[in-house]
Amino acid sequence: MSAHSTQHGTHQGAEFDSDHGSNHIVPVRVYVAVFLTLIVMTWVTAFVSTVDLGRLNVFVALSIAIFKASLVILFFMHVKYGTRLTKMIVLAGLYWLILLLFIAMADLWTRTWMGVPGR
Amino acid sequence: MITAPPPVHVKKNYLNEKTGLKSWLLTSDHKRIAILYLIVVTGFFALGGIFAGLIRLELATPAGDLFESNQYNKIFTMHGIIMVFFFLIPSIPAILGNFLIPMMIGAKDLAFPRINLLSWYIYMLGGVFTLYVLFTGGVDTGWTFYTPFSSSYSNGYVVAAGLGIFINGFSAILTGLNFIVTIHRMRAPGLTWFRLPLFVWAHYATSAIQILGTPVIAVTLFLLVLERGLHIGFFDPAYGGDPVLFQHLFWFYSHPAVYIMILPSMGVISEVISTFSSKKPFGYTFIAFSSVAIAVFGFLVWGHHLFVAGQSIYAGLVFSVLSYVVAIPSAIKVFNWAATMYKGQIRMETPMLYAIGFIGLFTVGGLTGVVLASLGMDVHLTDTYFVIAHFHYVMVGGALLGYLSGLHFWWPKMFGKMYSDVWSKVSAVLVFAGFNLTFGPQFLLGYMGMPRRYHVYPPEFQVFNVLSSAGASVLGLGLLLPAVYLTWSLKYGEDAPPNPWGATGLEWQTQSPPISENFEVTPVVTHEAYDYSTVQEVVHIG
Amino acid sequence: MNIEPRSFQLFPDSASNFAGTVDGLYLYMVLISAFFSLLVAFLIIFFAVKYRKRPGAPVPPPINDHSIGAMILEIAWSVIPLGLSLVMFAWGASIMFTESRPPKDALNIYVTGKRWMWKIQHLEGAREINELHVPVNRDVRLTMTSEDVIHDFYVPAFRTKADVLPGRYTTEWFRPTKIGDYHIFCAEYCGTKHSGMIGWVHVMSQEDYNKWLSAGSGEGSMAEEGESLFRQLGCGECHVRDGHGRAPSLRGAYGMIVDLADGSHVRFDEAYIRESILYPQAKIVAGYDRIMPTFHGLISDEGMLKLIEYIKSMGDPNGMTLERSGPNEPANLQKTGPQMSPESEIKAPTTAPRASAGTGKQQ
Amino acid sequence: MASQVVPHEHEVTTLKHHFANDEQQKDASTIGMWVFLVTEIMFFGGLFLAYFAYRQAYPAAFASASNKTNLWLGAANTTVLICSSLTMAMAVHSASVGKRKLLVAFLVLTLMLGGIFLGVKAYEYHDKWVHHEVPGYHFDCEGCDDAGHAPLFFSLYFGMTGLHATHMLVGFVILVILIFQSAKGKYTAKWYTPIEMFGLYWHFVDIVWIFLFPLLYLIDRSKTGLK
Repeated sequence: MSAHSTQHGTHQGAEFDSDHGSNHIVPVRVYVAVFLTLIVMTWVTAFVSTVDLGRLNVFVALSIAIFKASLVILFFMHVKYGTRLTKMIVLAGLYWLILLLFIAMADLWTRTWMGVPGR
Repeated sequence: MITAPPPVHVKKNYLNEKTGLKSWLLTSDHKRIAILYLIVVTGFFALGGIFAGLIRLELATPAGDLFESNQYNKIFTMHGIIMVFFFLIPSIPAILGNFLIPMMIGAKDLAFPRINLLSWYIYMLGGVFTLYVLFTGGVDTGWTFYTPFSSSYSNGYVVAAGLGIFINGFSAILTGLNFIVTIHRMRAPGLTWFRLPLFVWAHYATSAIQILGTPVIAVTLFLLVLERGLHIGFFDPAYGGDPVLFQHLFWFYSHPAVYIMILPSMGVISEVISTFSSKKPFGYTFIAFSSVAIAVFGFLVWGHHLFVAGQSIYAGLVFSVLSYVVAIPSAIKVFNWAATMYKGQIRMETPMLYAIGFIGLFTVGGLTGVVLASLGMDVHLTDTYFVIAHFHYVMVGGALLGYLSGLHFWWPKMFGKMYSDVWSKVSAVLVFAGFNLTFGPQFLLGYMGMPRRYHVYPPEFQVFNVLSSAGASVLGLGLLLPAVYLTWSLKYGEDAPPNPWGATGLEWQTQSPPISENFEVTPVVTHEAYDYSTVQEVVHIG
Repeated sequence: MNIEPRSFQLFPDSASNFAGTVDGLYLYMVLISAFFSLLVAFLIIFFAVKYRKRPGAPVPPPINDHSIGAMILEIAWSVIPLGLSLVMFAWGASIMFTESRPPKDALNIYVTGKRWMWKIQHLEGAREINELHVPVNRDVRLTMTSEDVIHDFYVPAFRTKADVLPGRYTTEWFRPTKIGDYHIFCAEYCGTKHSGMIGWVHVMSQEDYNKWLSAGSGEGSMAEEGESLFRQLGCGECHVRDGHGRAPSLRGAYGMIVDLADGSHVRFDEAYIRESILYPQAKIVAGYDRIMPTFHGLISDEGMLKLIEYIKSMGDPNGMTLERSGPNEPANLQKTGPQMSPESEIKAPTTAPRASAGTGKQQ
Repeated sequence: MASQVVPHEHEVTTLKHHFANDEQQKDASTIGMWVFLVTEIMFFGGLFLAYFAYRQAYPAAFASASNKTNLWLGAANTTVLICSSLTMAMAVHSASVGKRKLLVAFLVLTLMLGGIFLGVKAYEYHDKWVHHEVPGYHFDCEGCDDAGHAPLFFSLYFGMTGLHATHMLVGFVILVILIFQSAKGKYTAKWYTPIEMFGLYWHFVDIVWIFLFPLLYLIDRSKTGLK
């Protein structure tokens, strides 16, 4: 691709994707609401853990933690108002974390299936 | 009327604009940082090459004549660490990538120039740690640092070596981060994703792997250092720790790392094959997306390093079938390169010689990888010289030849000097011949069952080892030549025109060597990629 | 018995049931690889020569790579290689599956990897270092563990290898098909003498093997030594044979699925025996409380293998009947703590068992 | 033509030479910061894998060892860290509306809350040291089930919380620098990117603790109840 240099001085920066709200001002009441939810959920998860739900304990604790984390990501970290690219990067990061955890754990879960030590 | 010969008007460029050590060591110009990397990475490559020579010397005889077992183990470990972490991973992204990506997308510099300089200093700090390890006693764990040997039984400098690679990892992370943001946000107007050169696509995929993979080896080495230094047992079998977990964490990064090493070379080869065939790469979108596919699928296959390591066979099945899927994008690339040459106007310049060598050797390397990906075959062949031959065919035949092809292709642009065609072609042939003689016989050694990392071996393997050592000397000579004629060209080479090879990239639109801001005015891209009809420059006939 | 050094070989001996299929797969792969390598090499060299730059020739017009033909080409050279490689996958997977399922009646041999030597124990009590005598045409199953780092028991002539992990048992099996001597290599880097950790497999006819076995060391079989160790450590006090003791009876337990206190299940195999001896409270059987003391650091790896062999032999009816030490054994339940006897299998306690985890006292 | 805003004499242009305009520069920083946070996610991801692997292998050891940690202190500590996350968000908010005093106040508050958090952690570490629960240093998990595997839990406990604390210390250093700079008025409503980037980093450190708290403190608490 050849390019001819442009005469006019200003040049338009690389085009961005549709929404670019990097300096969106989030109202304070949203922060306070998210904050209170996080505090409540912390104490909820602490109490729930003292109730014996057997295997379910793990899932309850993790789903509460995931909910709290998504609150922080979306509101405190402005990803809800950020560019589509930022959202993609966040999702890619979480997806690769899940990749690492589940594929490696797949080996640990299936180690005893064959019934032969070490296979 | 004799007029004084016109004063030799030395063009202002990024090399002579500012001078003095300070202007180099505190530069934020991506081109100068690339030159800094070139010097240091070449130094480490030479060091790693010396160790390779010592290994081949030792293995010429079955008995351990040259070194003690302990010394030999430290030598092959240092060869591994230096070549993998200090040459193969940084070589093309940090040198050619740093220099060319801003120019290829019409930008003045990378998104974060000071972070770019920081990543060079981090690379140097990692290098200092590794040299400290080298000069004070070495480490004998192999570049894979498997526990519990590395954490409780090795008497080498495992902690210092681990920290060296831990630090070096951040240099790669920062380079990857810089490239991703630059490619996303700083393309020239009119430069859509599908007008980008394939070199940029390849580096985008490489940076994604660096960002997603390198932190995992950082944490793995962090745990290893904790376990060995503070006796906090993460992988210690005495506490019920699982050494196979270390291997999972290690290979989660280290397999995608081999794609970090090969993808930039693939980018270079796409550029070189297209330029010297004067043809748009056949299946541009296929080659571009196969880079991204390699980056994504590359993270799903690390378990093929653990087939016999005590991993469950069911996990092995999954990893084996996924390893075959990840081989397909590489096959697509090779076939598309061949199709690019169809009906082209092919000029056999030095970069093209290395590119042809790359395609041939990388195909053999890739196919032997497909051989190792099958469970039944891997049981016999893993940890033997077959694996050594496989990954040298991909790393030396692939990544190194890609690096040399790129270096010879963009040398005129980087330094404004042409190098000797004759000597560079001689060196290409020597490297190709020496390489095949070194690593070809190792496939046969591998099937015979000679294990890797053996200081002493049974006498029936000697014939192949002697052949391999002979080949190593030819390869060594072939690799020394570029150091000679390239540095020679800096002073005595003829001046290079802006576009000596008739290429179509934006980097060829500006002078060689370029000015600090790359372009007087940011170019606007109006044509499709690789449009050779628009190239009018005089073409250098070697 | 020294083996005379071999001369040059181009291809390894094939001396096991796996060698045939593995070599067949290898031949298939070499043919496929050769075909594609030569195809690509021929293409690029042919194009380089045929379409070399003629001076003054115009720039070649770009080929439309979005045409139907181009698409078919792209799909073809994706699907065909994938198809060929999936055959490799399936063939290799089937080999690996057979290698992962040792036959039930295989001759069981225990291998212990220790830095830079292989210690091999036969059931009949014979013990060897870096030597493995096996009968020809008989399935042999190796149960292996390591005392320190990761090793790998690799016999190129049998085309099999398996890592030998510390803290775990791994299995490898083969059926030697050709009498002769074959290399053993350690194929996982294990330190200074990694290249010295080698040995020989001697495949012998059945008669020679029986002769060798009987001429072997006079000690009792592993099961007998395991049984004496079992008594010395006082295991019999809780693991009473008839099941009324404070611990589950081990008779006939080997190979069964056991229900655990936390509701999960585990197979009563070598790994579970070893884990419960070293970390007794990790997987407590349902209905029993956590009173078993740990023997961590008190039993050598060979001693552990002997105990396992004894526990295995308790169950199978056609195994050696060990009734002589059965019910008429004097009940000595009030004895507390395992007697410390300097028997070679019991190592000096590196970590003295603390009172809290002592036997049966705290309730 | 919009009235030309004459830049004040001290309002130095913060636009770097290689960016087209402020918009592009701010956007690039945000993306660069998020790419860095992805590397942090994978960095902690490796530790989480080790945690899940060993918890799946030795549930009894992990349950009893986890019950030796103080549940309520952990919950209180989580609350402290969430408060510091709120004050950080408020700091970013006040920077975006140009209130300099409020910005400095919230940054100082964030620093103090972080300090309280690390103080509690130091106390917990000392408490574990006294009870010989540090693996490798005459480790003795008093009354633990499956004490043989307990060191693995505590290795992970110290590994994960130690790495988290290190990230907080790095955060403190940057926070102190930011406090001085914002006190001097370096950040205006038009350009406060460093504050926002540090905000992202701080919230990330908070998210890591949001996961660490349940995973390390709340395993099978039903057995020991509210002790």
